[in-house]
Amino acid sequence: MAMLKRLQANPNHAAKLGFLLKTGLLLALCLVASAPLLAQSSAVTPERIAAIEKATAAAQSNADNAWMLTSAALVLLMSGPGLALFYGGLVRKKNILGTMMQTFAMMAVITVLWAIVGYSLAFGDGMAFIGGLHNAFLQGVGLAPDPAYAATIPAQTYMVYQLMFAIITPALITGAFAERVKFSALLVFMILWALLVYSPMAHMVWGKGGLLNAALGGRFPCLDFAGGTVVHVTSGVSALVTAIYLGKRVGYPKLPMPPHSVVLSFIGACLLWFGWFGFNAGSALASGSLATSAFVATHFAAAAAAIGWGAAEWVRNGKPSALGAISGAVAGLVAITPASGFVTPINALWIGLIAGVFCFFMVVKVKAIFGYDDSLDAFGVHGAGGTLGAILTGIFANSAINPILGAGKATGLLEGNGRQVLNQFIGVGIAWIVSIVGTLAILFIVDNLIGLRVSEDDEREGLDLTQHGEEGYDWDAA
Amino acid sequence: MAMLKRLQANPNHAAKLGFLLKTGLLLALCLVASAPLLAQSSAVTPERIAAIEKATAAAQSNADNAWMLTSAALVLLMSGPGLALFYGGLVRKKNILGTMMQTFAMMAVITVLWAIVGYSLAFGDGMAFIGGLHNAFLQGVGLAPDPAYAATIPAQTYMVYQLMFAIITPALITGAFAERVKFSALLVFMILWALLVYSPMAHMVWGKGGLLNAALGGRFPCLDFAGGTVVHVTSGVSALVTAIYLGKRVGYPKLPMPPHSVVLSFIGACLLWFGWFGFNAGSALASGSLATSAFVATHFAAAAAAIGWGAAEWVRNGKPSALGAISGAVAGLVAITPASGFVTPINALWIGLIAGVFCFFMVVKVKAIFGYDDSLDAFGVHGAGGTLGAILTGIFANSAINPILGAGKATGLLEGNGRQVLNQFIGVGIAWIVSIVGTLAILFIVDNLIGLRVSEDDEREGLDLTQHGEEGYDWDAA
Amino acid sequence: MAMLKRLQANPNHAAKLGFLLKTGLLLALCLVASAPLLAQSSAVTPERIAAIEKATAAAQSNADNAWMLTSAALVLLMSGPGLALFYGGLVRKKNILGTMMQTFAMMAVITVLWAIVGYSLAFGDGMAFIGGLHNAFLQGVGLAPDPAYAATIPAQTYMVYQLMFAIITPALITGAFAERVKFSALLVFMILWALLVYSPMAHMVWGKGGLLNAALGGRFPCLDFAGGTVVHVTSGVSALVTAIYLGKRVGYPKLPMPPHSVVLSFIGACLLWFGWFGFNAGSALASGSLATSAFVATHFAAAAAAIGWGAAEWVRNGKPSALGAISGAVAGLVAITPASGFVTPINALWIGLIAGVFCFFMVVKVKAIFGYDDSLDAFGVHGAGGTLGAILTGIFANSAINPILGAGKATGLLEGNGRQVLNQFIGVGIAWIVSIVGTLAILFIVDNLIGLRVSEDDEREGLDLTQHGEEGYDWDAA
Amino acid sequence: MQKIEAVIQPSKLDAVKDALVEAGISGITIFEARGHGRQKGHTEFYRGREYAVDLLPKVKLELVVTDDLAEKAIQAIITAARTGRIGDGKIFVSKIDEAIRIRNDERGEIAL
Amino acid sequence: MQKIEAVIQPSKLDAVKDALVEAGISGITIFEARGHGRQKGHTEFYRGREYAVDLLPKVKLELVVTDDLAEKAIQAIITAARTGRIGDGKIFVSKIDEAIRIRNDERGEIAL
Amino acid sequence: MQKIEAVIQPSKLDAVKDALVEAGISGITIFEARGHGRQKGHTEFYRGREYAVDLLPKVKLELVVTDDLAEKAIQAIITAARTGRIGDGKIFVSKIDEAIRIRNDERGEIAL
Ligand SMILES: Nc1ncnc2c1ncn2[C@@H]1O[C@H](COP(=O)(O)OP(=O)(O)O)[C@@H](O)[C@H]1O
Ligand SMILES: Nc1ncnc2c1ncn2[C@@H]1O[C@H](COP(=O)(O)OP(=O)(O)O)[C@@H](O)[C@H]1O
Ligand SMILES: Nc1ncnc2c1ncn2[C@@H]1O[C@H](COP(=O)(O)OP(=O)(O)O)[C@@H](O)[C@H]1O
Repeated sequence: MAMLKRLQANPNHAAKLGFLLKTGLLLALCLVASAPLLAQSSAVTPERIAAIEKATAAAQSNADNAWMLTSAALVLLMSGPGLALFYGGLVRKKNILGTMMQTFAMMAVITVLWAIVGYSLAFGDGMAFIGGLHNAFLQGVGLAPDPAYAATIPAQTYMVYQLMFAIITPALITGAFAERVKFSALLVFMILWALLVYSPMAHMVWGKGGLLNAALGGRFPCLDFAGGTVVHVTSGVSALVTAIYLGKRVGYPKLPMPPHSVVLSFIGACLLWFGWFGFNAGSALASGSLATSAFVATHFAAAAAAIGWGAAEWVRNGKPSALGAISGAVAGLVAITPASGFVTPINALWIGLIAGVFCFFMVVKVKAIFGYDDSLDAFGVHGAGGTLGAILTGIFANSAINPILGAGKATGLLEGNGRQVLNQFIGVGIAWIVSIVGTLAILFIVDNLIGLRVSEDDEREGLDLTQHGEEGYDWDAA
Repeated sequence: MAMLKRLQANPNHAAKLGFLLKTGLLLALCLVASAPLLAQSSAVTPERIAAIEKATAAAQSNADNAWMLTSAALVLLMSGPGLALFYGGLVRKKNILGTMMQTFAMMAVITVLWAIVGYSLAFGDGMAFIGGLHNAFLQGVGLAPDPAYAATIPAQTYMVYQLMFAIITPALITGAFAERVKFSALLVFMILWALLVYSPMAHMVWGKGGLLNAALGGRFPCLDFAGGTVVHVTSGVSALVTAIYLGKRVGYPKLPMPPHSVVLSFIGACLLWFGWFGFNAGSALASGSLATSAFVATHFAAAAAAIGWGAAEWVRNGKPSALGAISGAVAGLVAITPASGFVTPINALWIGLIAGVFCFFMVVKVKAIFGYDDSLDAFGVHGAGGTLGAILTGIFANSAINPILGAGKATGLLEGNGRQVLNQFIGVGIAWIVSIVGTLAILFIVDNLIGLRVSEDDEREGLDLTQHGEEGYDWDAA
Repeated sequence: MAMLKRLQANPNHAAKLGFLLKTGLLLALCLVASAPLLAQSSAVTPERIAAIEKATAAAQSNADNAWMLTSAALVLLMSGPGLALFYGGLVRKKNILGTMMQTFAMMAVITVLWAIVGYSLAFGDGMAFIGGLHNAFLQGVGLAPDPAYAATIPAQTYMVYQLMFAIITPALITGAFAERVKFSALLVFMILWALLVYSPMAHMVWGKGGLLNAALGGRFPCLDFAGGTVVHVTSGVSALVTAIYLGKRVGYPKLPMPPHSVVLSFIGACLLWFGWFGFNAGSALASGSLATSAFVATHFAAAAAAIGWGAAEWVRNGKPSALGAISGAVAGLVAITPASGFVTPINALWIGLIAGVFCFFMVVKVKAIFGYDDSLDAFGVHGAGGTLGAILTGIFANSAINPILGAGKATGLLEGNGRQVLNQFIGVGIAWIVSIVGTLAILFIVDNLIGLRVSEDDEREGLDLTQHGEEGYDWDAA
Repeated sequence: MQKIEAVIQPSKLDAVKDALVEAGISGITIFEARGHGRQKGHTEFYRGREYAVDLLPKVKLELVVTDDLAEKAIQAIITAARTGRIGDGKIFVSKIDEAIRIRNDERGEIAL
Repeated sequence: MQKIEAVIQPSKLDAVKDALVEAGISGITIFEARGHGRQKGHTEFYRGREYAVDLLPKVKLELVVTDDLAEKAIQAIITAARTGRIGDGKIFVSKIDEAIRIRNDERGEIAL
Repeated sequence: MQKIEAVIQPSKLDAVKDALVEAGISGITIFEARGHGRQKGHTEFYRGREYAVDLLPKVKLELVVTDDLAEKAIQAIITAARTGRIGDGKIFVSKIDEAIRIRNDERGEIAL
């Protein structure tokens, strides 16, 4: 740590020096003549200007990279400990470690998978539906920017930032697996899911030539700023399919299964909110004003949604709960995800408010009606909230915030572009279909290969002991 | 996420391209003549220079914005989960969620209020005492910088950063409400307080034309870098008034009411320390050397104050406690808040040390003497520490760190500017008066409108069950 | 907070304005003549170019500083609450606060020590083995950069960033002290250790003229990007010495001493992972592509090591544990610390995988064989992992990532530079020797001066009550 | 009056409670407990250290009933708590000499 | 020797303990418990799921006293624990045959 | 059948359990408890407020044994739990009228 790094970090400095030295004499001769008033050391030469341009580009790059590295770290924080705690608090004490491990395993396993083939399938050149294998083992993913994705930051920054999304998405599904799945089966399921559902969806929406890519010439340009369809619809819908396929937990719904620690969930939710700034504002891929816009929208939607859910509870139960408020905030964050970077602050408030009430309704009413055991409401919050958010994006998207379809061109329905809502429906529809089909196939395979559920005895004893041989808490040791 | 955003984020790139294209031919003709040695593509033209200047400004802006978005997120983290945990750990188990909800509600409610009218009242054009309504619903608060406040970052970054301060300030007061206030009453109280106490104080100290604004020509220039008076004095003094008005908790002080989890408080305190870097160093509104100076002062004061409080305990009780050490650190962070950005690292150590011992004395001795039940010591730490810090700022402020009163002009008492101490007293005095009068009035209104305290039975049962219908922990579910 | 800060933060703006004003007329005259096509306001003058160069440097500095302040905060977060929770969860309930206090005390005490003399001894001018006293009380450590260390950020940023390393290093040792050391003895031990072991090692590896400094002309250039030897080998080896010197905890190993909360350890480990991005990527001292490279390597190694440890457990115990997975991740983070910034992403995976399996083996097998009570495995993870990582750095270091030994020159063994492995052994060997000798001497002194261990009765009652007069949890208060 | 102490599996608590209420017995006090018996425990691993855990989570119910209700209570518990596997638990019966309702100082069977 | 078991409201623990100490009884063992009885519980909501909680937090005291101190102890408990509302709790009295002090093997009343 | 209730120091639980198992007694139920007695407590400080804690952590064992095993059990407990210091705890013995194994309705000594 020291000068060595400095030199590496700023090759431009060296370059600048080089230019100046190499051309010093020449410049002296050439410029003194044309500008006799200027001292030699401050002569204006094309080389000097080129050096400045390089330095400016370096400064811009470092500025954006500072934010993107921070954002990547924040998105990882959303998984662990954020989501792990949010989910972990909601299960019974005997499953706390098993639940947190399901998320933590994604941090480990998806990372390696991403390096081997995941990134390449999602973001490598390929077809409209999926990328290719050119970037397998991260070949060709270096430190120079990939201008197709982000012109001012190293390609590896983009790669690792996207990796954090690929981690949290399957982790979200575990909410439906909770308290009853074999750890080994979960790992196999998730690896297949990452390859068969996530990578294709990510490619379609964000990859070069992707079917739904609004920026890189997709056939059905679908607006998804930070992953409404790619992250939340896919994970939420897959969670629903999984919950139905797996069946209910032993004893559900007769046996009371209250959260063992709303306190942990509270911490988790706050960390999710905090990390979501990296998720959404980081999706600007630079630290300019678009990042600010997404940041503000994110925060506003979370706040309004917490109020929406809380108010709905207040009306229905006579009191608002802490769990309700944090669930609402998460629902708002989900719904604003595709819209952040496209909407005004005030419209972000509306999106949040609607999402808070809507997800409350989905979790409290709809789940009860259909009776599936989506244990931690991965579908009710992420599937429902993500779908709603994607549609609302088509309504509220505003060209003044982001002229994505061309400067001055109407973007969302409120601006008069009704077609966009249709495109949003197409995007969401494809996400639903890919998720349902892919998840069903994978569940079927894994169930027949390994078996998805633990035995009833093991379920009663808890995942911590049976899957991991440990317990979350020991209050009694002397 | 992709090229679309890149283009939006860097309109300058597009602009630069535009310039070069439009003027390409002209330049070729004009410059080839005057600089035959240079290749056409590297000609030095005013347009090229202007483009560079724009690019440089963009880089500067993105650099500062990267830090300010990070800082805004950090300040939110201070509220939730930071403060929520710090306070939540200190109450009895039955009130943990109620306590955390009091902070979380601020994250939601104050945000919406800020969008509607709060920001406008605090930072909009207005009088010496309060802003106006021109920026209601954030009209006119766009993505271009507002040079009066921060020339290099989008106005919305400034707005959302300030919002995080507006959230944590009322949340701090809840320490005095703890374990006995109705949730509905709290909400109404806080909304009124934000409008009648916070917005005016923020305007006076930081707003354009504010009475105490040292940078924008206030009548009594009062130094408050990051909110010693605006945040800590107002919240702390209001907490004192509230604690006295509400009266003691049932059983206090006979009934033992030890913290139910110093562990949670410890986590909270560490997150406060961490987030405070955004609070203080972020108050430089840029990531330059002033931010560094504030960062260092912040860290040093926290460390010294932890030692101060811990040593005081060691002398008095025979042992230093973890709760004491973290309380001390928070006291130091409070006291350095107005001073960070004005003082040297070594003087920051002194400020911290003094604050640690002083707040220990306030919390342990003074509270016992007067007998009010400031449950979580919001006054003893924030009120007392904030007042102390504001005065010490007047003593230690150094023009070498920040020539706020003009380059080379003496700033603090130690430099010979005794007047500044007087100004600090004026600032603090006004904050005390506004807080006392405003809080009393609001308490009176809300108490008569809704009633502030829960029933004695509800207080015994705890806020979690009675106000929110849930419990913080369930260790027993099968 | 407002214009005042803006002006301070960007003196360059003012300067730029100044230049333009002062030279306005002159330029008008001079340039209009030579470029009649250009408007006066956009004339290209050397002054304007110089102003741009200044502005560009300022932007670069603010960009890097944004990242470095973020990184410094992240490294502090690693200590508190990160490490405090990681360790705190592993001890029995009765020692939770005592354990967390041991880390928190470092945050306070080492900070003050650093300001007084620590920084100067580590990074001040001096000999090959230790710095001098020129920078005592931070004299001469201002806001201008110190180009020897980091040319684009304020020297105080570098100072405070390094401080965070000086805090966590002794805190790591406390893992071997756990559950049995007097708090007063710990403080004295750590102060001496910081002076006699940490500062010399930091100076040798990173200080100007340090014996092992690869960037600033050390005699045995040893590669240590972010502190493999300086942080992990010293703390880990000192922990081993301490554990052996102190002897076993009462009842060890017969009495079961399971972690009282793997949940807390899980949170801690995730925060360590998160903060480690600041630790390693921050060690680039700028936010350029080297930071990205270190960031990616860090993340990849953590993931692979979690898999390595987990797989080893799966094979040996029949199931992977959450504690194993997080321990593995930490082991990977330790091992990649010296190597990050030198290796490719794929090689980072290998380093992580090897480290995960190796540290598992050290903690599970080797500790059992030798029978010392390294309570929280500070040696098994940090000592062993750090040593391994330092050697692997010599093997995998790649000049394409970081031409530290000169552009195009082979760096690691795989590139053909076998000598580097030797140098790594020398570096590690010196770290072992300094740690063993220094720690033994200090233990001896403190033991005779104050006594290191608490009484057997106190050990049974727990550190929380006996050392700090408080308890971590109170579930029973009415 | 008889005191019935039943050590049962935690997962059966709700069923047992409901069965007792159905049997007309509503006064119950419940304790978390750990039990050692024939049921074998499990092994936990923490960084390679192996812990044989032979104390298993149990719940104990205490109910004081009039003599005539005792057998009914016992039957209710047995039926609801039985899974047929080792570890289902035990019921112990003993005599209680006096019962007092704190609220109003009622004594004897009326206080139950 | 008599064994007095008192189930009381958690908030009354301190008062009861003090009253007993004042009555000359210092040997007490205390347990956290949950109680079911006439006192009605409350409802909790978690994401719309409604939980009727009919097990309420209670504290149980156990004290073994000499026969002559029994009534005094009972009175102390009743007085200190009573709020007059449903849920105040119960006291049960039974016989103890032997008491032993582990420290020195003292047996009988002297061991209390 | 006898019911043996032993209040001991938490740190002695493992030793006592092992001693009982060695003595041939494997059915034990264990409770976390807090105890008040001669052993003096300690003082805790929270932000200057002083709390005199006079309820100390204890563990209570309950075991029902046949009459002939009772003394053996008592001896095992005493030996394993004794440190010789105040606070070692107490053993109380009382009669149990019936024991039932929930699993198979076995009653009496065979159910232990
Ligand atoms: N003699 C006893 N005294 C007290 N508690 C007992 C006794 N025997 C068993 N128990 C309790 O009953 C539980 C179940 O006993 P166990 O022998 O495991 O199975 P089962 O009841 O099916 O024979 C034990 O865990 C313990 O808590
Ligand atoms: N028959 C009983 N056996 C054991 N515990 C009882 C019995 N009746 C009541 N309790 C305990 O006493 C508590 C208070 O009883 P409850 O009927 O609610 O009010 P009250 O004592 O005022 O009549 C219950 O929660 C329960 O713990
Ligand atoms: N009379 C009693 N009834 C119930 N529990 C008792 C009685 N006396 C003591 N205990 C329990 O035994 C524990 C130890 O008693 P104590 O008087 O402190 O020491 P010792 O047993 O050495 O005399 C107490 O903390 C309490 O839990």
